[in-house]
Amino acid sequence: MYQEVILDHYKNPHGRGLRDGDAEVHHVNPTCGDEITLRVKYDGTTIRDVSYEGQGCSISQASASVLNDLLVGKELADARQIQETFLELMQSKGKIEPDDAMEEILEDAVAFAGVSKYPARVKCALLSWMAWKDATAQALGGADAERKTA
Amino acid sequence: MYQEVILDHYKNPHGRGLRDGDAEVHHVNPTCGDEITLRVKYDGTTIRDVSYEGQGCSISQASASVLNDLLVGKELADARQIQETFLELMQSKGKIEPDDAMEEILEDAVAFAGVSKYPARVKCALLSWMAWKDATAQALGGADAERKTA
Amino acid sequence: MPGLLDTEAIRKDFPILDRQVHDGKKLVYLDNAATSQKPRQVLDALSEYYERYNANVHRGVHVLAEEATALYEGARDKVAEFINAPSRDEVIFTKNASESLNLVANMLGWADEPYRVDAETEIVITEMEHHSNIVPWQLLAQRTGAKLKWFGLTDDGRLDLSNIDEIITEKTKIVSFVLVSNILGTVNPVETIVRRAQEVGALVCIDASQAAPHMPMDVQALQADFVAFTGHKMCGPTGIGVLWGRQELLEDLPPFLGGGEMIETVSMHSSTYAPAPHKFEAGTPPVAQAVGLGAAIDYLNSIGMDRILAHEHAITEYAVKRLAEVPDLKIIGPTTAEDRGAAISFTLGDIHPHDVGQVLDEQGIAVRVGHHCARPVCLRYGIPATTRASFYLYSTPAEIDALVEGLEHVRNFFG
Amino acid sequence: MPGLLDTEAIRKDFPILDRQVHDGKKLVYLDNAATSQKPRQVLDALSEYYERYNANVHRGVHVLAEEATALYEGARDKVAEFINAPSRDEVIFTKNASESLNLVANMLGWADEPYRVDAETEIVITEMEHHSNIVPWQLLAQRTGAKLKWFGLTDDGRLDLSNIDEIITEKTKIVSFVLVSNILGTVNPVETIVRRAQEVGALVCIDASQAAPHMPMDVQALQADFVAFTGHKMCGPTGIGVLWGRQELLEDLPPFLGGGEMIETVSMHSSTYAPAPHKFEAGTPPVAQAVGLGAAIDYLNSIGMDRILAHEHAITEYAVKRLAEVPDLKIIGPTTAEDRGAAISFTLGDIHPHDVGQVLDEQGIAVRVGHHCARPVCLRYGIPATTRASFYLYSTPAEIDALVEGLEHVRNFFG
Ligand SMILES: Cc1ncc(COP(=O)(O)O)c(C=O)c1O
Ligand SMILES: Cc1ncc(COP(=O)(O)O)c(C=O)c1O
Repeated sequence: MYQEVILDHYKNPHGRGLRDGDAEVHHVNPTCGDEITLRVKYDGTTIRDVSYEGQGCSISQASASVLNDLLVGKELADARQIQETFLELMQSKGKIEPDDAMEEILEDAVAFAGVSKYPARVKCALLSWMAWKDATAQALGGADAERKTA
Repeated sequence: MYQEVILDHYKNPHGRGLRDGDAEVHHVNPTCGDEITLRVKYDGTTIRDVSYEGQGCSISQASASVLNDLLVGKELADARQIQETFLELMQSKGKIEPDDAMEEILEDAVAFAGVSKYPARVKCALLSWMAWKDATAQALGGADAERKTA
Repeated sequence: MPGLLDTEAIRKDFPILDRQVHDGKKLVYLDNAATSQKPRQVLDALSEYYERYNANVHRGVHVLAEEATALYEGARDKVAEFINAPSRDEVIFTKNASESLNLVANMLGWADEPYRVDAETEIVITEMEHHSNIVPWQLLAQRTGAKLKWFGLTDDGRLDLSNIDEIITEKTKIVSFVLVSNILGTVNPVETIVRRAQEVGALVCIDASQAAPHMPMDVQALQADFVAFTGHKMCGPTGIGVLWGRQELLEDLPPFLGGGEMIETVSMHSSTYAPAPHKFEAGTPPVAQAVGLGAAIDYLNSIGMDRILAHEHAITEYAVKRLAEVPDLKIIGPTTAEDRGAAISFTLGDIHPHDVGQVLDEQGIAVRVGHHCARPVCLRYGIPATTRASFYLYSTPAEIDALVEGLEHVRNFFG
Repeated sequence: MPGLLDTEAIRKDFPILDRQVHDGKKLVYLDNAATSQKPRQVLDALSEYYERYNANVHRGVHVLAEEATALYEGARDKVAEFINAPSRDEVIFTKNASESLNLVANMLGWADEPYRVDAETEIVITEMEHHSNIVPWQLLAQRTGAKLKWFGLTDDGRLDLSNIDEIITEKTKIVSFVLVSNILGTVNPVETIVRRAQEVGALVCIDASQAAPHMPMDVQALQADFVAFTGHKMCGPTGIGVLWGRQELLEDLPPFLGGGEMIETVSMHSSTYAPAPHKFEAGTPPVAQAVGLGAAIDYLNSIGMDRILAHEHAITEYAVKRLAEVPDLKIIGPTTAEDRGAAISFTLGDIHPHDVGQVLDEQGIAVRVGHHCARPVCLRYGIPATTRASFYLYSTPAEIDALVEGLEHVRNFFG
C-alpha cells in the first residue's frame, strides 16, 4: 500500500501550512488521533488555495498533499468530481482497478487504490477530503452547497 | 431411580392428610412447583405425628410418605440423626452406596440413593424433610432448635 | 407426509443426533425450544475462526485483525439479510435474547422524550411472555414508577385482545410481546397489536426468539421498532443474541453498557459514543459466536426457511394428532397446528411433569418439564408445570411415534 | 535466558501460530493484550461440548441437560479455584470484562444504603483505566449525580498516589482500578489503594483483565470486593467474562439484567430472585464458552501460572533491553521490567503508529496501534497513539528479535 508516490508526498508535502482562507475546519479521526486543520480560499467558484496543518499517519498526510495538488486552481464542479471519484475509489475495498479515465481525473491520487483494501486506513485517506468538503460548504454557504453535493 | 419402594409410597402414601399439630409450614420448590403443607405434633420431645398434604412429583410425594413412616414415634434426637443421614445421602451425587449401618437408620429411604445422581430431583426428595425441620424449629422454639441442628 | 425435509440427510450434519444415552438408547431430542443442536458446518466455522483468523476486532492494522473484523462484520451482513433489515447498522450483537430485551428496557429508562418511560407512562406486555420479557419490564417499572400492564390469555392459549383499547392507551410508551410462545406454541397476531400501538404512538418490541429459528423473518413486514432473538436456538453457538432496532431510534436512544468499542472519543471528563450498532456493543464482542451464527444462517438458508416452516408444520400437525390419542393427555395451548409453532406443552393426568420427563429420558427421549420460564402461564391454567416437546428441522415422524410410545410407558409405569 | 518455558512444545498446541501471512511470512503474533490465541485443548473442549453434550442448562431432567449443567457448573468450580475464591457461588459468568464492570456500576446505582451511589457520593478511578473501566463510571455519575474522581499518572507511567487522602475520602463509595495496565504495562500497588479504601469504607473493584491471564490470582489476597476479567485474553473463547464478588455483597445488591435463570419465582405482579451467582446471570448463559474457559484454565494450570509469569518476565526484560537499542524509540510506561506486565507501548520518532503497525504487518509482525482503549493515557503523555507489542506464554526471544529488526525496517522505510 505504500506506493512511492505516497511516500514522496508524505516526506515532501505540497502546500502545507496555514494561509489566508474563507473558512477553516478542524477534523479528527478519533480512532487513531489523526488531525487536520484546513482552510479554503475561493475566487468565485474557483479554488484559489487549500492550506492545511495536521498530524497523523503517512496516508492522511500524503492524502492532504495530493488534495492540494489536485484541487488548487480548479473550478468547484471539477473539484467535486475529483472528490467523488476519490471517495468511490477509497470505498471500493480494493475492487476497483483504476482505469485510464480514472487516472486522468485522479492523477497521483490513484496511488491510494491499494489503501482501499485496508478498512482501518480508508478513514485516514479521506480525512482531508472530508475536511475540504466541509470547509467548502461553509465558505460558499452551507445548506446550498451541501444540497448540490448530495 | 424409580425403585419399587418409591413407586409404592407414591401410589399408597402413608399418613397423608392434615391432622392436628403444634406447627404448620408450607414449602414450595419454585423450579417445578412441588408444594407441601406439613404439620408436626410433639409430645415433649417425642414425635407424635407428622401430617401433610401436597402436590408434586413421585419423588417428593414418596419422600413425604417415607418421612412419615420413619419419624413418627421417634425421639427428636433420633429423628435428627435420620434427617441428617438422609441429607448426606441426597447430597452425595450418587457417590454413597448405602451400607448396613445406613440402611439401619434410613430403612425404606435408602431407595432414594439413586435420586442423588439427579441434581434437578434432589430438591424434590428433600422438600418434606426441609419442611419437617422448619416445622420442628417452630414447634419447639425456633432459634434454640435451630442451633442444635446446625 | 407432504412438506417434510430430507431429515436423513440433514441429521448427518448434526453429530450429537447420533449419540446414544442410558446404555445404548438412541437419543430422541425433543427439547429444541430450549436450545437447538449445531450442525458440523457451524462447528467447523468456529474452529476455523480460532485456528486461522482469531484476533480482536476493529482498529487493528494487522492481517488477523483485518480478517477477524471482516468475518465479524460479515456476520452482521448475514443477519441483516436474514431478517430483511433496511440497514446492517441496525443489527446489534448481544449475548442472548435476554440481554437484547434488557437493552431495550434500559434504553427507554434513560431516554429523553419522546421515548422516556417514567411514572406518567405505561408499559404493556402479555401473560404468555418468557421471563426474559417480563422481568426487565418489572425492573424498569420499579425503577421509573411506570405502570406495567398486560394482555391476558384465553382458555385455548391465545392472547385475549378483547380489551386492547384499554390496555394500550395514550400513556403506553412500549408494547413488548412474543411472536411465538415458547410454552404454548401460539403464534401471535402481530398486525393487530402493532396497529393499535402505532395509533397511540407507542414503540413495539417483538421477542422473536422462537420465531427466527423456525420461519422466514422480515422485520420490515412486522413493522416493529425492535426485534430480539438468540443464536443458540437457531443452530448457532451459545453466547450470541441479536437486537434489531430502527435506525432513527438507535441514533436517538442513549447507550446502555459503557466501554471499549462503543465510544467515539473518551476523556476523563466526558465521552462521546460511536454510531449504532457499535454504540450498543461495549467491550470485545462475541466474535467467534457471531461468525458461528453467520454460519448457522448460511446453513438455514441453504435449506430454506420456507421449507423449514413447512416441515415443522407437518411435524406439528402429526404430533398434535398422535398426542390426542394418548389417554389423559391435555395440550396446554392451541390444540391444532393452526397459528402455532413447533413447541407443544401438555399435562398427562395426575402424573407430575418431572416424572413424565424422567421416565421419557430413561427411554432416550429428551423433553423439557417445568414452567419453561413462563410461570404466569402455569398460574393462568392452574397447573404446576407442563411437559414440553419441541421440534426442529431434523425432527422426524418416527420421533413423534417414539414420544407417544414413551408416554404410554409413562402411564403404565405410574398407572 | 533463565525462566523461559519450552515454547517449542507450547506453540504446537496453538494451530494459528503456524499460520503464514502476506505470501509466506511467518506470523509473529505480538498482540496478546488485545486477545490471546487458543490452544487445541480449548477448541477440542468446545467441539466436544457441542458434539456430545449441548443442551440448555439448569432445570432439565434429561441426560444432555444434566451433563451440560454439570459441565457449566464445573467450569465455575474451575474459575473459583483458579482465583482462590472462598466460594464458587461468588463467580458470575458474564460476556466479557466490560459487562462485569458495568454490572458492578449498575448494581451500585440501584443499591440501597450503605452501597448506594448517589449525588452525595464519589466514585474513584484512575487515568490509566481501559475505557471499559471509565465509561461505566461516567454513565453512573451522569445518571446518579455522583462525582467522578481519579488518580493521575507520573511521568514514568505509574499511578500518582501522592494525594491519595484527597482522592479517596469519606464520600467515596467505590474505587475501581486496573491491576495491570493494558497500555502502559504498569502493575499497580493494590495494597496501598485497598488499605485507604477500607479506611473510609469504600468498596474496591479491580479490573484484572490483563492480570488473570499472566500471573497467579488470589482474590482473597487482593482483599478486593469485586474482581473482573475476560476469557478471550487467557486462552479462552470470546463471549465469556467473569465477575467475582464477595458473597455478602452479592446477596445484598440488586440484580442488573432480568430474565430466565436469574429468578426464583415470577408472577405478573412481582418476582423474586435466585441466590447469587444466578441472580446475575439472566438468560441462557454462554455455556460452551464457560466450558471453553474451564479448559483454558486447565491448560494454564498444566503449565503453571508461576512459570508463565516467570517466562513473561524474562521475555519482557529482554524486550525492554532490545527496544532500548532502537534509535528514536521511546517507551510509554515503565522502562524496566520491574512491576510491569508483558505489554510494551512505544513511539518511534515522528513516525505515526499506524505506519509502524502497517509496515510491521507487511513483515508478518502483528502489533496493535492506536490508543488501546485508554485514550486518557495518550492525552496525558501528549501523543496521538502508540504502537504496542504484548507477549504471552508462547512468545519467544526470536520474536522480539524479529520485532526489533522490523522496527529498523520501519525507520529506513520512512527515514
Ligand atoms: C485492562 C482491560 N480492562 C478491560 C478490558 C475489556 O475487556 P473486554 O473487551 O473483553 O470486555 C480490557 C481488554 O480489552 C483490558 O485490557
Ligand atoms: C420466547 C423466548 N424469549 C426469550 C428467551 C430467552 O433467550 P435467551 O435465554 O437465549 O436469552 C427464550 C428462550 O429461552 C424464549 O423462548
